[in-house]
Amino acid sequence: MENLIALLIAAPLLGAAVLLCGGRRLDKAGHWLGTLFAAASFGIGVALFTDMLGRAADDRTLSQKLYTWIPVEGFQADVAFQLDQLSMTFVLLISGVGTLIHVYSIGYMEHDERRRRFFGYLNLFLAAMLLLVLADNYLLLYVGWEGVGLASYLLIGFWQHKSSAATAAKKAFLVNRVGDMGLSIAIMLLFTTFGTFAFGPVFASVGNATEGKLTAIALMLLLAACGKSAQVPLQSWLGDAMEGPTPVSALIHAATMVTAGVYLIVRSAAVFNGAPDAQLVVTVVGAVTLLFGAIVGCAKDDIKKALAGSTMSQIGYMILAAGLGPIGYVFAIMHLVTHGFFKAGLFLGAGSVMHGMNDEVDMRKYGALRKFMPVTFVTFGLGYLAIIGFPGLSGFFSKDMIIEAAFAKGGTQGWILGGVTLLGAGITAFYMTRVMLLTFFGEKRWQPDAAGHEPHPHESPKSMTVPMVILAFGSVFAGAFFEIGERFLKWLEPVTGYEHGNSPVSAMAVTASTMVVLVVGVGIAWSMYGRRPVPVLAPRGSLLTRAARRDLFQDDFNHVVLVRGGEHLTRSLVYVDHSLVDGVVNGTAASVGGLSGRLRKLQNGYARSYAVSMFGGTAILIAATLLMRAV
Amino acid sequence: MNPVNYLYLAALLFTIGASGVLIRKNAIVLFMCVELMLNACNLAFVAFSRMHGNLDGQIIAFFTMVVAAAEVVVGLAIIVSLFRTRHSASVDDASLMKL
Amino acid sequence: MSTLTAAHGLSALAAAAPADRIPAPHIEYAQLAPTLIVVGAAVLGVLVEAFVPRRSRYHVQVFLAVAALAAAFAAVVGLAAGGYASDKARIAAMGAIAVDGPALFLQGTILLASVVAVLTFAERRLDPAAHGNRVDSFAAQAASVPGSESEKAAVKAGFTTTEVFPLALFAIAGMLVFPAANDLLTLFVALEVFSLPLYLLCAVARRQRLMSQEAAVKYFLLGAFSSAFLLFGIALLYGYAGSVSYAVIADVVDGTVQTVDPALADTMGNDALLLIGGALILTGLLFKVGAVPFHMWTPDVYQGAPTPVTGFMAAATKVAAFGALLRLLYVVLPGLRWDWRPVMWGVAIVTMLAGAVIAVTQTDVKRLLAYSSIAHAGFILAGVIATSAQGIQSVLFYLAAYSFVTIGAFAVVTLVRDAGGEATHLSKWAGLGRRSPLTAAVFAVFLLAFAGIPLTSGFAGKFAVFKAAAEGGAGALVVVGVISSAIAAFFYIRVIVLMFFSEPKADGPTVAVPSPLTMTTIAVGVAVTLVLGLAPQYFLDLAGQASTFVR
Amino acid sequence: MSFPLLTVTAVVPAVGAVLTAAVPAARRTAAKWLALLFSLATLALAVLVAVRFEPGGARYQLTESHAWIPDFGVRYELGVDGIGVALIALTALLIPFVIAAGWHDADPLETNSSRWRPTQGFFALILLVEAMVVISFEATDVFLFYVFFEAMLIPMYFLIGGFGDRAHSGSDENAAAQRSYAAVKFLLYNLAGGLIMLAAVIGLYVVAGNFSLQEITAARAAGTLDMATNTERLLFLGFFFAFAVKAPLWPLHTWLPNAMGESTAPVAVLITAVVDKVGTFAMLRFCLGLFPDASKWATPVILVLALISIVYGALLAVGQRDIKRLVAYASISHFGFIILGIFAMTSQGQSGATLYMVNHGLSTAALMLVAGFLISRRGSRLIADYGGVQKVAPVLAGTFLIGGLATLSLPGLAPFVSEFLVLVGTYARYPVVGIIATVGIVLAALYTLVLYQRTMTGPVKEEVRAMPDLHLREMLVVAPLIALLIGLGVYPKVLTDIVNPAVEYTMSDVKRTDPKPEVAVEAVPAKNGEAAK
Repeated sequence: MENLIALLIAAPLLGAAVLLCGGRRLDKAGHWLGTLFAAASFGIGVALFTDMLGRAADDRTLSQKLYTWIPVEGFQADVAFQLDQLSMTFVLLISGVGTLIHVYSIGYMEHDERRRRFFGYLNLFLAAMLLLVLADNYLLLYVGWEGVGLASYLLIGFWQHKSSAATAAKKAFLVNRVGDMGLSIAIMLLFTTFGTFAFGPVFASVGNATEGKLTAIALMLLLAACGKSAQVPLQSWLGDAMEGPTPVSALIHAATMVTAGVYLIVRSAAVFNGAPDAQLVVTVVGAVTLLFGAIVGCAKDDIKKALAGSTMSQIGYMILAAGLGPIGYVFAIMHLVTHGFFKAGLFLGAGSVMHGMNDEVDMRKYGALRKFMPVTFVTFGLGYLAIIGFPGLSGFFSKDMIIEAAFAKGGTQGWILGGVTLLGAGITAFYMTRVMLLTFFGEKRWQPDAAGHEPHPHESPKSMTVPMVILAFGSVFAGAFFEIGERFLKWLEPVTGYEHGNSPVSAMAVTASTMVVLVVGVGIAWSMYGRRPVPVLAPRGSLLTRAARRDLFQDDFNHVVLVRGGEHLTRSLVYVDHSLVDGVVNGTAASVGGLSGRLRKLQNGYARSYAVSMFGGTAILIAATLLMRAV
Repeated sequence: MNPVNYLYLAALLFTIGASGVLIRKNAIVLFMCVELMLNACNLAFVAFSRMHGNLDGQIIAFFTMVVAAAEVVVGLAIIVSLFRTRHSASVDDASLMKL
Repeated sequence: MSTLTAAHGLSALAAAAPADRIPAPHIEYAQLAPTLIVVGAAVLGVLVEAFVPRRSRYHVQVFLAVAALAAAFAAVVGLAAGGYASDKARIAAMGAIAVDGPALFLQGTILLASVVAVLTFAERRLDPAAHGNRVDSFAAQAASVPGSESEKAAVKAGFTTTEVFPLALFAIAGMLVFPAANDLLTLFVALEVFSLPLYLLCAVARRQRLMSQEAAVKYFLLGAFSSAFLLFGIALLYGYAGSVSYAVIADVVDGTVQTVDPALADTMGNDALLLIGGALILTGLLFKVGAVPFHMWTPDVYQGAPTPVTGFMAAATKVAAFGALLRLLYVVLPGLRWDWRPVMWGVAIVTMLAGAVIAVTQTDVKRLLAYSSIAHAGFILAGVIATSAQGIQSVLFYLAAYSFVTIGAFAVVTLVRDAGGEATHLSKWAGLGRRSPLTAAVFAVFLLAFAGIPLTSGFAGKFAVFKAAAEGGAGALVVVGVISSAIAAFFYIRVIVLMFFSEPKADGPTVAVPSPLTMTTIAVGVAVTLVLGLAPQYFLDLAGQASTFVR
Repeated sequence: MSFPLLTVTAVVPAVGAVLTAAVPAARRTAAKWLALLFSLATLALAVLVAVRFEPGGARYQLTESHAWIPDFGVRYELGVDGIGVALIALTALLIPFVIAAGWHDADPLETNSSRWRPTQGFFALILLVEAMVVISFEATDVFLFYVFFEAMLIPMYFLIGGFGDRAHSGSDENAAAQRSYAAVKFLLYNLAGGLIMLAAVIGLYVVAGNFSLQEITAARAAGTLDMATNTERLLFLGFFFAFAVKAPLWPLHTWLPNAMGESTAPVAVLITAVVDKVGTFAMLRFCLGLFPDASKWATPVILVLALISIVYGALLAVGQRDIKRLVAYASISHFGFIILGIFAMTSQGQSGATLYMVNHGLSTAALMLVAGFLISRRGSRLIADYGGVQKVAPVLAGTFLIGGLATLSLPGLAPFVSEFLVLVGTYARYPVVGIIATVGIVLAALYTLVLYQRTMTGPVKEEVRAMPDLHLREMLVVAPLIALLIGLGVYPKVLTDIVNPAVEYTMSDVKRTDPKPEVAVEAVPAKNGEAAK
């Protein structure tokens, strides 16, 4: 059975190879092939899943070693996979949602002449992401880690002819590289500490390592997670990443890749458990990002950017949960999965809206679309309800669990984290309602696009709506399905471990308070955008709004400090290289030439002056000889 | 008289010849100065020969004269041809090649 | 030679008076054969000038010269094979001449170099024929005033200065004796014997006769000046030791002399005589070697002299002079090592650096090569200073390697010509590599050898001398040598850049197609350069076996 | 005596050079094919060497030893260890691509001068360089190595100065002048380095009495040959200086951008991917082998210089306006990594450094050759003259991107393996250095992606609108390189297996052992234990 694991990755990888090397002759069938390979991967996933369910909870870990990858003395890296419940969850999510989005893209990218390559990239992404979650050691994980980075780079910049897209892609890759630095340093630390970086041995022997070491490793891993999962301070790329085609945003920048950070932390549970300080930092990062994303999400008028802010904030939830330790791991993953459903659904919805509105993204130029695209409206609406945590929908359960866990952390820390999560829930309710109202309610505010075409909103083709419907189902029922009988908990517990913790407040109280903040959030949103008409041009807005529109000045900071600073640095270095380093050498050469020119003058052509030099020379010679004798 | 004095004289003559070479312009004079130096050497040879009581020095002196004569032959040939070309025997005029 | 031995006969006579009969001097004609052959050929050459009709002189002279040199070389080889280079090494001609390894090796080198040099003397295809007569690079009639009617007449009549061949032979004879001279008088006479013909040879260029004459004058005056110093030095040493024989002086210097009469005891006490005398003799030799600060004649003379003569001088003179220098320092003044080594250190360093540095800004090929020869003199001095068998070996090897590269290089210079004869100004060499790749490539090979790039003889030689110097404890010299090599590399490279990387000028020079004579010279040069670069061992062995002086 | 495989491997290209040079002027194409043929023959021989080499066997294999210049204590001694095999393979592998890529670079502009045969010369020189590089990888006699280490400068010099890039570099000086400046700079830098090494070589002889690497190394290890501390240090510096110029190491690097900028792309590849490797190779073989103590003594300074090279080179690459100069500075940064790995003196570091030499060769070749194709189309080296190329020439852009990704050592491609090994090996002994070096991976991403973005993406520039995509010859050049980059990234074991033993010998030369892990590793309870081994 375990020999199937490699196939999980091989299928989409093969797909990518075929599609990218296949050339024009595959343009006709490219998208179907791509979808096929994705589906195949999903199929294998399901097969493995059923097999796994068939076995006892403690015997569900499969592992497969392909070959020894880099053997140098103590440094032994294998290409080997490990499939346990955690990986399994991700495999299903990735290949499942992935397949759906492939299908969706068939319709969405219909008119793009480079659609074949698009599917190639998507397959490449799937392969890399699966490698990431299946690797059984950190180095191989690193390969997947950078692989998804590459795929996201290619896909964000898919419309390269737009400079903005190219820039966004570059930015994403660079910011991620900073995170990757963290991961590689973490691996070095692991190697010097344990002499290996394979999950099994490392986790088995964390006990022998000092807490200091573990904290260092954990923090480096966190840095990596921040980069990949767009957590403060490395979040700046996610907003710009929306330059990519919407399916990409849905798959990579909402459902799967951005959640890799969470996977990394949960996977390294053993390490983090040994490093409480690091865990504290994780929770803080999560909390801050949670609010940061939420606030940004409130102010954006670009529907995708608003959703991106929300993604950031939701992942903040997961990271926070993961930071809580055994109390939170399970719920982090659970929220990750449910989020995968509804956020993907929301993005696809947004994509469908743009599809109908000549790729208009400004929500202020939408309005009243519910009549024109009912399916989109319904699916989007369900996703909306799920994310704000409407009772009974999946978001309700997963988020509620995290909030409880936050309180269960105990102590002031618990109170603070709990408060933050609650507040976040409220803001979530606000900005999502805002999106909802701006897009589907109120009166038309449509504007002709640059080419002057009036938009004629229409429902998207089946290939697009069907995935949306399926995802909507997930958004509605997944949470309940997981929660009833604590299925999900029992499923993951063998891998991540679980402890209930002792919450100062009862579950009921938490649920109640979430309901309250939810209502408040929705209410405010309605009062602002539901009651009175919405101006097409955004009002100046409060200071906070303006700050939020500019991502709380985070980009400006980057621009001034890193970009400008860097430019000055390189320019001055170029000067130094030319004038100093090179100048010294050329200077020496020149001085030799000068000396030569001066000595030449002695050769003045007069025989008698030559005689003088001979005479002088003789004198010196004699003097020197005598001197030698004298001393 | 102490033979050493002859050596002093030889040294003096040699120096005079040498400085003559350095300060005189006319090739012929210059050349005469060289001859003077050679003669200074001869004097030294003879003096030393006397001091050591063997005849080698004196014989060498004869050789020197022969050689000097040969030098004159060659030297004058060159200087005269130069003079005929340039109508001047000044060595300083012959400075086409420099630097 | 006979005159010289007579001298000793006379001194012997003076010892044994009254004389009823003159004891015949004892001369080993066999061991002196190389020199005697060349001298005899030279005399014959003079007679040829006198009696052979003009139109056939050239051929007779060339044949005579080449045959004589070949025969002399054969004699040298015979002597070496006969063991005179090693166990049978001896003093010949009643103490006047040493027949030993270094002498024979250097004589062999000089003879071979002279053969190829004489071939370039005989080249008659480069200049356009004047009035139907093939002309070489020597004046039609050296005596006639440049540009005068008589010159024109001489050219019209097809005169040629075939005297150059006997002159060259005389010079060669002197050079053969110079490194073999075993007493100071022989040294002096040999010096003059090879200098005087060279002065004349410098003066007889066909083109640019003013420069040629100027060169001759400068060379002559400075040469005479320096030989005066040499002679005075000899006088002082004679005064110090009471003899001019190397062996005796050496003994006196070491204090191992058997019979010390009061006069000798008196002068022996006077080190000033010894030191000043030694220094003056060094001056004379360093002048011939072209070491700084006695080098200043070199550029002008090299530039002014007819190029074949320049090549001959640059190669053969250096060999002979360094031979004499070696013998003087290793046979006569080894006892004085601690006095002259530091001085020679200084000279070597200044010579290497000055030669390399001044060459950087030269604009005339022949002057450039002149300065490079100065720098090389510095390198060889580094080997001389080693004062070890390796030192001698390395110097011998270096001289052999260097002389052929030099002659070859100057031979190439004779090929590059424009209306005014040889185009020696560097600017005219621009783009030569495009015009005639082969010539440029050959010259590049010689330049690389000068620069001491591996796989050329230049590198092997440089490595040998530096190694000897380092082993002799002169590590600092090696470092200086390395630095000056780096500087020197710069200007050799400059010429290559000029030839290959810059666009040819419209009015650039043409490359004359030479006769087999010059071709042979160049070919030999290239061959030796590569062979000594790739497989130097055989010649190193030769030099090694030849590296012991007889006393 | 067995078949002298190593000699033959070096001689074949030399013979090829002679024959190619001898082809008459008119038969230009014949010369090209002849050269290609001989380079392929060499490749075959190199493969044979790799096959005949037993990783487990003696340190130096396929050895040959003949007297050459006894008076200098010089022997003609050849032998290869794993490192040598890897680099010979790299060289023999790249030359055919260099030749194929430079197929038209040396076609004479003016056909009037019949005696002037640039094409023949171009390819002959390339083969000559190959011969000399190969033999210097094989030489186990210091003098023999030195001879070819120096001699290879001359053909390189003619390649740089004689066959410049015809694309304009933006500066208004005339191209010929810039080119010969670059060539002279290249030669003088390296010659100066070489001459200083010559002094050290002589010094070594005075101390050791012979030039045999094996004898001296053995004697050093056995302690029978002891050098005075200062002597050893001076000699080490003499050797290291030459290698650091060739490598090149900051601050001796400034010749490289000129040389690579002015020469044609294939020659640039020859410089940085092949010739420069001799420098780093020699550090590993000669500096460490002959002067272990001095190497350890100098390590701190060298590490700092290497770090500077890494960061400085990367930052300057970011600041370049000229594509080829950018690649040059990137190479400087990479050479920093190689030297870092060598002097970290851990198995990972040195194996990584060796792999790095190979991988850097491949990645730079890929990037530079594609850049060359790009430049030859537009006739400009300025980044600013391009834009949106991927729209008109997707394959070119794609290959260029892959080359770039290899340069930023993306996991999955070969350079990642070596770079990570170097980093981890360095970190194991010098944590701070290792961490600073990781900054390099961010900067690498920066200059590569900026280059790609400015040239390939964005709106299509008018001048590139008509640009044709890669044609067959060019694809044939690039495709194998890319395949190798991926192959060696996925399965580097083929290299590590032959390199590791050699590295162990080097480690024992310097008497260093890898730092042990800080804590014991427990047995893994679950059955996912294979990974633990």
